[in-house]
Amino acid sequence: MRVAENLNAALHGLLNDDHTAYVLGEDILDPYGGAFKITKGLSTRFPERVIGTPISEGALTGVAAGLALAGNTAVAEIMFGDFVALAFDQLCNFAGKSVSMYGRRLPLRMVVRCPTGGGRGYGPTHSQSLQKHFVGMPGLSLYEMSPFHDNRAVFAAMLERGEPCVFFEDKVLYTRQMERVDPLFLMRRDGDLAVVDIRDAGHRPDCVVIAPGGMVHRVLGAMRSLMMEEEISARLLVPSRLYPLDVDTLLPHLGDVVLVAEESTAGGTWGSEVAHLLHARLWDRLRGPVRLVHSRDSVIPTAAHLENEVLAGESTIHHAVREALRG
Amino acid sequence: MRVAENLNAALHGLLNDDHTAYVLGEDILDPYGGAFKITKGLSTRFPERVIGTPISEGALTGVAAGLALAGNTAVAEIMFGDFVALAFDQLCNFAGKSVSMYGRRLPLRMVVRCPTGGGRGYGPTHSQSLQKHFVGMPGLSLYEMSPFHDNRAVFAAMLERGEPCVFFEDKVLYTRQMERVDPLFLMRRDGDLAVVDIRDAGHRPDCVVIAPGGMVHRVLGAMRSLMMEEEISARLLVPSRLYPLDVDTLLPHLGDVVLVAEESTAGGTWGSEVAHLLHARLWDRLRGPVRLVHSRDSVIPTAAHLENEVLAGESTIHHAVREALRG
Amino acid sequence: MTEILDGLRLSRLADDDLELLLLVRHFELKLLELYGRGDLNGTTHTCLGQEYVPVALRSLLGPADHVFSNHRGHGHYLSRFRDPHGLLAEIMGREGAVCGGVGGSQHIHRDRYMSTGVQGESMPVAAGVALHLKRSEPGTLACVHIGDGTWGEGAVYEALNLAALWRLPLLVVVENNGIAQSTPTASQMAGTVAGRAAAFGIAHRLVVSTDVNEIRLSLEREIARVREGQPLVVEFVTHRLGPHSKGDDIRPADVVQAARENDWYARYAHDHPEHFHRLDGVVKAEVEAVADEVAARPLSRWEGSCV
Amino acid sequence: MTEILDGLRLSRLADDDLELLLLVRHFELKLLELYGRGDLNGTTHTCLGQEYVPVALRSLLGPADHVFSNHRGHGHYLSRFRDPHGLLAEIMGREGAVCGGVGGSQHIHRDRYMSTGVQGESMPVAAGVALHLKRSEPGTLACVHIGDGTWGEGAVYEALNLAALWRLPLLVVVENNGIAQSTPTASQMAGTVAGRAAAFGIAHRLVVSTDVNEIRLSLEREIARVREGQPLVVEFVTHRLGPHSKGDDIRPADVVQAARENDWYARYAHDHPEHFHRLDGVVKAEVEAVADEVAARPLSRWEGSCV
Ligand SMILES: Cc1ncc(C[n+]2csc(CCOP(=O)(O)OP(=O)(O)O)c2C)c(N)n1
Ligand SMILES: Cc1ncc(C[n+]2csc(CCOP(=O)(O)OP(=O)(O)O)c2C)c(N)n1
Ligand SMILES: [Mg+2]
Ligand SMILES: [Mg+2]
Repeated sequence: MRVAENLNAALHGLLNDDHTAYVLGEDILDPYGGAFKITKGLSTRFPERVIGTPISEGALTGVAAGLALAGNTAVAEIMFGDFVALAFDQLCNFAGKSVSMYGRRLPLRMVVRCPTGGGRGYGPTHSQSLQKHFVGMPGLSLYEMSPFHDNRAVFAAMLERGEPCVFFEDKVLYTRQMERVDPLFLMRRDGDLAVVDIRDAGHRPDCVVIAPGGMVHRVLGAMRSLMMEEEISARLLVPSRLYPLDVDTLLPHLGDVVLVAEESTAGGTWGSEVAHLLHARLWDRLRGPVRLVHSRDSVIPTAAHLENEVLAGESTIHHAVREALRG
Repeated sequence: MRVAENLNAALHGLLNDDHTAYVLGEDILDPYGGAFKITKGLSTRFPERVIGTPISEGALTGVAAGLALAGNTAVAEIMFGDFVALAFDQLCNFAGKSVSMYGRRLPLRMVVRCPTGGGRGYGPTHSQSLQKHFVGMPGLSLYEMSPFHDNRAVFAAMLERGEPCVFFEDKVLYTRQMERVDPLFLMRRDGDLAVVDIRDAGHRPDCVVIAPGGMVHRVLGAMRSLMMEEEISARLLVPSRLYPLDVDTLLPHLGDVVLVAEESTAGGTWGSEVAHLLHARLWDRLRGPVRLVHSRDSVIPTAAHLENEVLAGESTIHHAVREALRG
Repeated sequence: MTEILDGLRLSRLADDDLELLLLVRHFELKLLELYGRGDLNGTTHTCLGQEYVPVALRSLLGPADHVFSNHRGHGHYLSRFRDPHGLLAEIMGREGAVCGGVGGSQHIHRDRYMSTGVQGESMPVAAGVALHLKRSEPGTLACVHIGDGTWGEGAVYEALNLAALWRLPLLVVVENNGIAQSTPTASQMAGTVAGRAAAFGIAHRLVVSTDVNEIRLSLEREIARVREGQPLVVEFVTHRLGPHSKGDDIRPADVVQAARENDWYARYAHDHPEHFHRLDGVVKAEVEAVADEVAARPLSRWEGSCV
Repeated sequence: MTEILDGLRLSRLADDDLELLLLVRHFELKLLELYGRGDLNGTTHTCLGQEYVPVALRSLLGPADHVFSNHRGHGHYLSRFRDPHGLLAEIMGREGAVCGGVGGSQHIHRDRYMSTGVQGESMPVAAGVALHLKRSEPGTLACVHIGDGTWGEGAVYEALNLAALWRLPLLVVVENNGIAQSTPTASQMAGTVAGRAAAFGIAHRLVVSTDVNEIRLSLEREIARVREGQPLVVEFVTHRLGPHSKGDDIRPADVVQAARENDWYARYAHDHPEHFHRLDGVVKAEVEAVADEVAARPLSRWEGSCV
């Protein structure tokens, strides 16, 4: 099953099981079904609770918060995650704050979906990975879509938290298959964490790469080439919740060489937060600092040949791992 | 001279020396002169180029970008830095991007001033330190006001960069004096960096604390108590530009124990970016990971006794240093 | 659909309305006194001169209606809950504070009442609540208080557009006191509030009266329509008697004078001396007592704080 | 101040105007063809059916005027620079690209022309530029193209307020094609564009004609007033002939049919067959040649890239 279908099914399931659930966003109604077709069929089945909005990212996020405030479950789609910038105040200063600012915990069941990332030639304002800019907001949790995490379960987990969540969906995943990894790899789940190893590699992996869902196929590609070309065995760890990160679940799977791979451009990345948490726990066990793999410090160009130079890809990860191990 | 006066003088000087310079913001006109009186006298002297705006943070930031685009120098005041959340799109998706998104470098002389931080009982939506959320935006530089950095020079440096800058001004500094440190300390400048040591401490300091301008007095207070009560000597390093950080200027002043202190609440802090840069350069020289001192993972409460529990202060720093050295 | 009301002589108020008006007045005066004495930290925005707005609306709103207040919200809160202890405790950070002292003057939440300190932010949120009410609790509404200056924020227009498109039970109460902090309305608002409402096909009602009874009569029908899904903007032409927050009043003398002349307090005292004097002292004393009692309380504790 | 224009028979165009119209038309058709063939990546938004808007405005704007375009900007760019090579190279990421292939279809900057892909964002920026022009280059203006759907964004209103308050030489050109991506205007806009302009006391002009000469005549005087600091909203009632971007057109047949019937291209061919046929083939061939030539170029290089 494709990731997009799994996500669409998750929204169908949510609207079906939770009669207080609303889905809102721009151009999400049938027959169009959303810019990326993730909301296909929803408005036909649940016309009352699937709401197409004007082009008002700030307001539609505020409306979602209002629905949540009144006890509903609200899922808002931002057509391109880049435009969540227009909802920054609603998320930071209203939705996130309201959970605790009034002295008592005020649970809000609310998810803002952000189709994220580049690789499709959409250009600088339609290709960003803005996760890092939302890290560390009290009352706001960050999740990322992954082919190893069933979206229905992820939505349940987000809503369980009772605080606003931003859900980042790397667009390149939509057309990929859920779960499936090729026979070279073995994927298992340890709670929230997806752990992928080289099948019967025998010994402990030479290094561990922590990455959000959107990077999975690029990391797997690098793991393959590292194994084939360099006989380096790497392990991939994919958490569903990026922030706050449950570092304890990571520890048992880590060795003395750790990298974090993400698509964000350089500077203040999610990885630097992960590295900080790990250094505090693993300092003596690590051979060197946690290495951060990310895109260049640059806008994301439109032309494919330029975009490729900027975005972190398979080879970026391959080289980073080799450098981490062989210097 | 008070920091507020020095900043006010810097703006007077800028408007006087640069005839393309504009200052705009809410309630900045005389006789009111701004919520924190930083713009006092400007509109009387330069009525044509000092512009009071409606309550429109997004638009006034866009107007500043437009003025810069047309070749002017634009300084925008956000009354409380918390409201820069409403200008997040203009800064991230327009001003920052425009510098490079069009294939050629497009210089923009533009500064967005953000009175920042807590400690005054203004409450959760008027007390935040949002620096961390702007770290890592291509084309956007971050600076912070400091009692050791003349604001006229800092403005010159920001405008020199030819890219949009956000200038964070910790409100508690406004009423403090420029430059002045008590006789226990010795302050010297090494380029952009202010270096403060215990006067004739003789030996190398036991540890180094890197902090933005707003934390200066809290760090100095901790340095004093650490010296008096624990005979621990600490050095303070205060950069004016927070991002991109010039890590090379820091290196010569660092030892084997380093901390970063800031007021931001926990998670994805500026310090985690600093730590990442330092670990990559100093790994073998460090006794342990760079320690991050910051406020709690919480909204900033209004009541003084609650606010004090949340915000990073003198004692937070004192304890962090002692723990770093004595475990 | 704009009609101008006028009241030369204020009509006689019911005791509880006058008591409430006086409670808000003396509460706010007490706050300024406490700040002046340095007994309070942080900041506050008093509604001196505008007390009659929430008092008049009180009987037109029910407990199932949501109220979104703003930075100038003490009158809104007291009109809904008549709880000076909880509010003052919140502002002073004492035990019994409505929000444990976390929110303070500008950030208060209780039942279906919520205020926050970022201008315009609550308009879309209120639209969301109104959407819920329309679907799940027909007949109820969401009321948002904003000032004239808040019309500078784009969020206001995004929300008005939704309210009109979706026929939401949204009541926008504009307290147009002619100024935003230090900025006169004319320097920050082009056109009129009426025009802004009309732009979205939203009904607008102008209220110049300060007569609580008169105001209620004049709004009854329109507010009933809001409950049927016809959003409404009610604009009160009112006056800010005090400073924006504390001691930051730089308005020319004649403007302040005009505010004084329009003050319901002096006018009611003149029009109904006996009624006024029978209650004024009593309420003032009540507020004194509240202040002394609350000031003597221990500091508030933050339950469920993450710190 | 709203007047309705109408043109039953299109007036005869000057050669260069017709050539430009045809250039934009064939350029856009070529793009869809290239996308269809998979020769382009990313996305694009063609202005098929709306070409006459920038062509009509061309003679009313000077090189000192700033133009802010949006996602649907190919016609705006070509009308200003008549540079199909540079634009196609930008879209294809080839040598000679206006912006090195970094910006692509939606992000173009050249001299005083700029487009960006975030709806509404350029309105405040244009207001800032207009503020500069008013002070430093009186007589010039800033022109912003937005669509009907973009009125959902609060930034539009914040900017209109400033334009009116500060009497800025700001010309807002609204290309109201009745739809935003997949959303009909009626489902996303309450009230009218005229009403939104009136709310800020900003003049509004409605243009229903697709006749370039007629449009120019009808706007001359108002646009002259913009240069004196009277902001103006010109609303073109127009039709989107093609899909929103590529192949995502889900409009009912009758809507598409209406768009076809209003298409200036077919109408001009019918009204002026000889003139039309003399130029149409020539321009089509020119575009073919441009496409072949640009496609054969090496990939663009990003000067001064930080990568
Ligand atoms: C987004 C935002 N910008 C600025 C402020 C600072 N501020 C608080 S009240 C105020 C004036 C509001 O004026 P108005 O809406 O007329 O309400 P009034 O104070 O007159 O009751 C301002 C600028 C704020 N709270 N929020
Ligand atoms: C802030 C923002 N939200 C959403 C989008 C995605 N988007 C691109 S064009 C478009 C429709 C715009 O409609 P309209 O303004 O009527 O212009 P038209 O496409 O009809 O020319 C949308 C929703 C965007 N580019 N920017
Ligand atoms: Mg006001
Ligand atoms: Mg449209």
